[in-house]
Amino acid sequence: MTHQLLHQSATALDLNSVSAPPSSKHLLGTTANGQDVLAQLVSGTRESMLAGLVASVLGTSIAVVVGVTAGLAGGIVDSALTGLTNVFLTMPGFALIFVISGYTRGGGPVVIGIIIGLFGWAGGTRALRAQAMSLRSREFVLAMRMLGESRWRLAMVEVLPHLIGWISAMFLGGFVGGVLAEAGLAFLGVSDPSTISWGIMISQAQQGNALISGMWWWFAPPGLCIALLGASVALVNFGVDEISNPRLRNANRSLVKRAQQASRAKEVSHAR
Amino acid sequence: MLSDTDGGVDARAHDRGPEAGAEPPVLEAVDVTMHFTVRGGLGRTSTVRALEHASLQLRRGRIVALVGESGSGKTTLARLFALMYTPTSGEIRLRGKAVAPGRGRAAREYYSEVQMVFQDPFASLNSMHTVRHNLRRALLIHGRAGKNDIEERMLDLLERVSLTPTKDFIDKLPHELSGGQRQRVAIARALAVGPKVILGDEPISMLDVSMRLDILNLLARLRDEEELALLYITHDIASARYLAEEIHVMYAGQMVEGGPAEEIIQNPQHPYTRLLLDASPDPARTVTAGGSSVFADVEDSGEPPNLAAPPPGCRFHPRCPFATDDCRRAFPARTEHPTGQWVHCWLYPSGASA
Amino acid sequence: GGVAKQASGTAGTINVEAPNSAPTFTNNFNPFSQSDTGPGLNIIYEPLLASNRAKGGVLIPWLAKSWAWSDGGRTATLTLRPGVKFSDGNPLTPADVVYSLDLLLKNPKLGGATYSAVKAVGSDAVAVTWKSAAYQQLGDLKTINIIEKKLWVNRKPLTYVDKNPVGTGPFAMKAFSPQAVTMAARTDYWGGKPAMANLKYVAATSANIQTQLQNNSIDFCTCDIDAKSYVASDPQRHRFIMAWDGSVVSVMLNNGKAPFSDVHVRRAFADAVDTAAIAKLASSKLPLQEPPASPTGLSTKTYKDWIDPKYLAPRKQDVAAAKASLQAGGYTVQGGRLMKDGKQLPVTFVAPSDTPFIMTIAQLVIQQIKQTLGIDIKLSGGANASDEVAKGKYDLASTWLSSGEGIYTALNQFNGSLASPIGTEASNNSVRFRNAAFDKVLAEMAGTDDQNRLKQLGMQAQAIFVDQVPTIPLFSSGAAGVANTRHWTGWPPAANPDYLANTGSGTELITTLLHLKPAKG
Amino acid sequence: MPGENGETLLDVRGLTVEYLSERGSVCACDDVSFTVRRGEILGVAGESGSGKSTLITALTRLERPPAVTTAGEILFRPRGAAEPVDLVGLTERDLRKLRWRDMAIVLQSAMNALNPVMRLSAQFTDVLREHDRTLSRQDARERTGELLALVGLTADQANRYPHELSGGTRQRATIALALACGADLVVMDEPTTAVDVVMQRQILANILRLRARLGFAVVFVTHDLSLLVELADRIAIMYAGRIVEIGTAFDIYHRPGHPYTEGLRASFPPLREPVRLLSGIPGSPPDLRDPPPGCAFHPRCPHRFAACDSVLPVLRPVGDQQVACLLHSGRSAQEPARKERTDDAVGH
Amino acid sequence: MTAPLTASGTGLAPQGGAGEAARPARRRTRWTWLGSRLGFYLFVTWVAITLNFFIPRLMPGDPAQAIISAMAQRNGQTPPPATVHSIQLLFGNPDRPLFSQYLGYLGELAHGDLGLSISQYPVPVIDLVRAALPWTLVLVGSSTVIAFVIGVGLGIVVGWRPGRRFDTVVTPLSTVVGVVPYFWIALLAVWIFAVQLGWAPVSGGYSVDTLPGLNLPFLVSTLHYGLLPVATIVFSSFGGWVFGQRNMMVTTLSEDYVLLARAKGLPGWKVMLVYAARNAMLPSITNFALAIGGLVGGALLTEIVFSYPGMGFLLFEAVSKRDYPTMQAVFLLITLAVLLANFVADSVYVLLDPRTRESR
Ligand SMILES: Nc1ncnc2c1ncn2[C@@H]1O[C@H](COP(=O)(O)OP(=O)(O)OP(=O)(O)O)[C@@H](O)[C@H]1O
Ligand SMILES: Nc1ncnc2c1ncn2[C@@H]1O[C@H](COP(=O)(O)OP(=O)(O)OP(=O)(O)O)[C@@H](O)[C@H]1O
Ligand SMILES: [Mg+2]
Ligand SMILES: [Mg+2]
Repeated sequence: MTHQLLHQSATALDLNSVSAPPSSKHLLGTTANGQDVLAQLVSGTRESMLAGLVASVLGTSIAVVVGVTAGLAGGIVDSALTGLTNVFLTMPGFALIFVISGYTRGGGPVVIGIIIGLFGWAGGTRALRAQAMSLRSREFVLAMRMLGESRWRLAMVEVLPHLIGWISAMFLGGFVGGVLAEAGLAFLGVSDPSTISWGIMISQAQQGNALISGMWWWFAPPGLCIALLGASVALVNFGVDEISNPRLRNANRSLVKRAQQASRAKEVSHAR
Repeated sequence: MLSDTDGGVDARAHDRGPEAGAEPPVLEAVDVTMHFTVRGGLGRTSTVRALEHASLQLRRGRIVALVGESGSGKTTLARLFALMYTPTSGEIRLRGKAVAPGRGRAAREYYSEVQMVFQDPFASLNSMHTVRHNLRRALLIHGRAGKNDIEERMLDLLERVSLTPTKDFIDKLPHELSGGQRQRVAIARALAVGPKVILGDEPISMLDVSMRLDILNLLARLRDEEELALLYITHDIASARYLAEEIHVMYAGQMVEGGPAEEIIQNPQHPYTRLLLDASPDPARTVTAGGSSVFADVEDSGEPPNLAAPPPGCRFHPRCPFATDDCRRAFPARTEHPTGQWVHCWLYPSGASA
Repeated sequence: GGVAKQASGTAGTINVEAPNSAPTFTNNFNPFSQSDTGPGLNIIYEPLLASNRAKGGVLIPWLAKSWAWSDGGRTATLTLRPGVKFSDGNPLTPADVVYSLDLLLKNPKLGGATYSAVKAVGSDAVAVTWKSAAYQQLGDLKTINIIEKKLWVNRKPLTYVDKNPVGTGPFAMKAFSPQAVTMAARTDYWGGKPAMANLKYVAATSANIQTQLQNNSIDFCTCDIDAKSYVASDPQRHRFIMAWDGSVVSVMLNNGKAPFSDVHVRRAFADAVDTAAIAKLASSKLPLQEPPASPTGLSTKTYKDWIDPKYLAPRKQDVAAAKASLQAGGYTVQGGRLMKDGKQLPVTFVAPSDTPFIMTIAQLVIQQIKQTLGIDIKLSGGANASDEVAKGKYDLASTWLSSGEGIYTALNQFNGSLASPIGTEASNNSVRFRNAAFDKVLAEMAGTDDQNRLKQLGMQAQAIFVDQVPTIPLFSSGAAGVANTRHWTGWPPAANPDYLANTGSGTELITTLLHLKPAKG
Repeated sequence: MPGENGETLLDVRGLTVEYLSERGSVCACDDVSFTVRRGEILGVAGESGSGKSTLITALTRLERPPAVTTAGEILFRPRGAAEPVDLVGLTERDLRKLRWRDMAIVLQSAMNALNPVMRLSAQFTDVLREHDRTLSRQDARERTGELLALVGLTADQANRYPHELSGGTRQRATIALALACGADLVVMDEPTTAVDVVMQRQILANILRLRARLGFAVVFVTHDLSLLVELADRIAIMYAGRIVEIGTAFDIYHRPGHPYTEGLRASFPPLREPVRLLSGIPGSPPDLRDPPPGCAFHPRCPHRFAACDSVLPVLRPVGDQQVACLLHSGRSAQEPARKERTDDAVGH
Repeated sequence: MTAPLTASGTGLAPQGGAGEAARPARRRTRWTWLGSRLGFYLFVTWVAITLNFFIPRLMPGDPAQAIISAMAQRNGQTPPPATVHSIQLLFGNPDRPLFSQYLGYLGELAHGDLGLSISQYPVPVIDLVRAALPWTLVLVGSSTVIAFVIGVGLGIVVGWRPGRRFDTVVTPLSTVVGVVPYFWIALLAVWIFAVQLGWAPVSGGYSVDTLPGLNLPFLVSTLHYGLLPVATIVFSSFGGWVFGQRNMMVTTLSEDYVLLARAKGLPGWKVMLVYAARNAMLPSITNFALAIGGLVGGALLTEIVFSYPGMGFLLFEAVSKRDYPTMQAVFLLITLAVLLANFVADSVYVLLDPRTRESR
């Protein structure tokens, strides 16, 4: 993909332009080793996304299974799962992930993603559990239960659709969290440097003294990409929040503006 | 559109008395008690005595109203009927046979006879599913329709709850319906399984005032046309009188009085029933009296007790102006009246009529 | 601040980045510790002799002022330098030396010894005995620090935490903090007092060392920075002094395992690689060019006089020869795969994940092989790379090979008798090269003290090396010394220094420091 | 009627409140006009969504975005003031001076109306001391005790947090709070819907007794007409953001002028009178985003005729009350300027 | 018929007796609540200890090899065979059954014995930790608190008038700032403020010209050196608070009690702080407890960028040198510190919210 698109490979070394600033040949310049930054960025996107995706899919799945099971089952199952969640929630997650990946000594984006997902699922679980729990005692669930629906169908057909919003928000959050965590780990040297991810790029740029040598084109893009991804997800979350919490909609900018204008007009007319 | 309730309330009033007790009940609660264990921090628990020795019978073609203030255990009793809890003692009997909460086929069989209509029509329909989904599931689970006739059966159900034109309603989502219409869908869903008993837990309290009577009239019609047995739970004693043949009054988990509706309204025996009646708004009273002085009379009559530590004996005694030592000692036995009315109160000699 | 001068006539403090600096220092100056210690052990403790790696590893007297061979090269008698004192004021005695050497002999946990006996001779000499002729092994003594017997007799050498080290070196411990260790110059040092009153080891990491150099808070380090931009930022004061230490960055070929057990494949790969291009890339951050390596695997900077003149030039990239060589061996390349007899021979390049430099070299080699021979090589990076290399679980790998400790030591790295089988760890000859003729030449070298003979034998070995291609030498390298002349001048020239300026080696650092003078103004 | 002869305390004229939204605005209070005299209880009844709460918050100038008052005046005559002030024109600063001293509010759910993290006493003290800077802490505490005693609570309950009190107690406490600064006008938004009938009766009794004692006027909003008939002096019926009828409680109950009032009356089964078949009102309330043209009630009205879906009826006197229905105004009743209408509708 | 009851009129006083009982009961529930939290934290501690013990034992690789590799890398060549052998002798796993090892581990922990560092053998890990812990405590503690105060304060202000320009600028901005990687920001900060502008030192916790101790130059230099790390942590972590606090504020503003507070004629600031903000802050406090764990991660990265001599750096070094005992100890201590911080936050919550219930 990268090859055909940019006629550049992320790992190919162009010995004739080492540490070159952006040019028509290398749109984002090259690294100190003569690798095309844009090509690295593009293939880094894939790996970072892969890590984020694996982390997010795994984390969200665990969270859904644990949260929904706890919320719907109640009783001792709930207590046990909630306890488990709280344990993971209170432990310093990144440190834990770092230590674990320190033991496993790196690995590709998939391995890193798995570790992040495996130890970083607790965040959304509480919310899911609370939602599932409140849904469980909702009257429509009781009503369907009284029709004789099986538990499985109740969970899948009646309850889960209501959690889609939460789950997707969680998924998005987990995704960005995964990308960020991967970047952090790569910065700490827990990564497979034969792959290229945004985090690895930053870490290599830093090791290559990119900033001091004035090679901003090497240092800036991966960080900006992460920030951009995070920002877009944060903005999505803005929307999700407004959907899940209608009261927030009152804070809509255009409405507030119109209201201000309207009341100002009223005051003016009154003053006359 | 809906004032087609032929028969009318007056008509019913005539043939309701003699029937009482003649026919065996479809569903009954026999001396049920329900205590909830509530877990606090550090494994400490307390017991909420939500329902004590309650008995109630539902008969074919009759509506029994259950009134009482908040927390008096009305919902708990309805849920016991719906087999959501196992009673601490006593039993629920369907056609004389004791039943217990279960799963699978047994539960399905029970629910094909007993259905519930919930308080909040906004909450009792899944906002994600259409009217069709609700009715379809109800029909399919209980094998009440095959592939060919399912559409017809669904439309028929909507017809029965007067959601016409039925074709317009079947594919609507709950948010496209008004509260009254939603409640009708909920009733249609309950009817879909062909039940003999419908438990209505405050089915109108969340509805707009103008739409309440609509639902009450629909319930009355179902009783008459389909000979359903109905439990009508409410705060509003006036609506109980309007709809039901029998009224049972509960206070703090105890059944304090019951009997034919008119008797209870016109001739309340238990001090709590009287308090309730006095407190209920009655425009006729004020307006005929020409003033609103009645309010001054009930300025402070205390509050219902905490069911985790209820007062001993008759739970009403702390608020009762007639309380005696007997009241504090034990819950009084039942006093029966020839009219079919009964009361649990020390003011009346047990076994005798007042 | 506010440190009183210890030696009169000396001035100021020199700030040095600790070699392989940890970001924070350990307050333990036990010279026998097998793990991290505080910085500067090597300027506190000194060995009997040192080597000059700028001159092909020739041995130079240090605490021993001279030595003589007897017993057919099995015994060396070393005469101690007079007037050497420990920093606690006690003079160095043969007893201290015997104790120091014996400690290693009797205590294999401390790293072991190659000699078999040590004894004092008279009042100023010690005799060290080996089991066989050891002309080439005297250099082993230069890693042995001489300690004061009196202090150590009651200490457990492995586990003792020494916060107050006492040695014969020019500097003595003054103040410790986790970020800086200050040492005071000794006025009574046998080699003369250094020009600086204090030496401060500053903790730094590769991430911030360049900044610290540029803002003048570090005067000297041996470190990996963007030296080109450093020098360019102030050519007057910023010095880059390469310490050519004899190392040659090479592609290791696993001679113990197919396909590189076959000399045809080794030759083909060697011919296919463009060492000049790799050397160029490797030096892209240096203000000077690291020369492409001699095909003998010996550094042309260190062993110029020892290398057969016909091998001084690097091997030229020769794609045709490479292909011919593959064909001669019966190999074909199909769809990026190396095949022989219908069987595929996958090739992996193992590179350690935490050394980006090596990683880059690997990528370039892979790219070149792909372009020339069309073979796809899988790059496998990981933190376990060094384990894998040691155990022989690799096809290609890259590292700094060879040493500046003399021609014998340099060639001895490929001694077949040191090779261990695949799967077991090798500390030497991890390319697992086995060649009887080569080993025979090495054995002869070990038994001679005659420099001419040594040179002759060395050339024989070189011929075998070039023919058999146990590794693909890429370019000569060294330790990058970076200095700032704002406070101290007198650094060795970058071109052909008489000694190396390198914080990693104590004797080299001491030599460097003794040459320094305060900058004027 | 108690308030009959008192001076006008509040004169609302043409009050219009809109909720702005991305999909156009909703007019939840449309051209609402009425007066309240000193000491009078004005009941406002209407179905859910008819704009009752909107009216209450606009009256007290407490509307929050996206609600905006777009037209109308709220003339309020504080005690001792010669001239009424128009609340709509006041700045937040000036309003603050009027607040609680002159007008107070009781909200539907006391659980939500009391700050859950402050003791009752603190919530009394802060308002008492805000409006009387000279009051000492001790005095404020005593005053709190007195106020609570007014509604039958003990002084020691002042030290509780809201969640420690039962629903009825809380609601009574909010009423006591409303009386803290001796307001002339107390607006109440369904203060009894969250409590039991017995408690409801107690609260209403309290209100009546205190009104008799302290002489404040009440605007009481509820959807329970039957309750208002017992409580209020006059009743206004709201439908779809407009007042469709105003009259004395007696008239509203016995001689409803508007078909909607009639229907509402018939929605409450009687407690003691003979049971008849009642029908409520067919259909459902309109969506204010897209209100029906003409009379908003016409789709549900049993007496509708051709003009109903095009002509907007306005309040006009019919007997002692005022009704906004074309049945009473004749088909040709095309009103000219709105402003005038409201003026004579209020009838000074 | 209805006479008897209506006559009773003023009847019964509200149940004072029950009220009397309520207060001590409430106290007790608060204490039990805290007690159960404490129990939970003890449990988490045990889990952390156990994880700590088992994870390294389930992982591939062995410490001896780690040291050998590290030495090889440092010296440019593998150590002589004898050395290799001695290291293996030194660190080889004892052939004790796992469970008795576990018990031994627990016992040692109970005595505060965290073992000896491998990479700085034989320095006790506790010494390393003792040197590093204060740095991190001060760094994380101060930056967390500052970020919380700034973030929540800003959130209160923007949430008080939502939809106004200030809100529409500040809120998205601070959110975006919050998702930029810590270390990237930190590296940029170093480059801008330390390298280009020279306002702050590049790295370290104090000036190398000072000697650690209770002397003025040292303390001043710690402040100077701490400025940039603290600022970067604050910069990249306050945004999360703004968004959450703002939303809670907006949500709280539509609560009736805020409306009532306005109706009471209270001044705006009082409504904002005493009524709206105080309630809106409660979730933030809960989140604060939860966020501490996350912040430690950020601080860890920041410490590494600045070579700040704290726990994060120690952990980083330990991981890269496979110094298992140090790794275990640092992780354990970080966990304990986080738990402690959680407990403190929980206790504050209990103080601020009289409703403290079991399920929050
Ligand atoms: N699942 C439960 N666990 C614990 N206590 C319960 C449970 N269900 C009900 N209760 C308690 O039992 C008592 C009776 O509750 P119930 O819901 O039956 O009253 P109700 O008469 O239906 O009240 P309302 O009119 O408010 O609906 C209450 O005090 C309630 O708190
Ligand atoms: N925040 C809001 N945004 C948009 N529309 C609103 C908002 N609040 C209320 N409305 C609309 O304004 C109308 C009047 O609402 P209001 O709350 O005043 O009615 P109400 O008579 O008090 O009803 P209820 O009896 O349910 O309290 C309703 O149709 C509602 O849809
Ligand atoms: Mg109920
Ligand atoms: Mg309202």
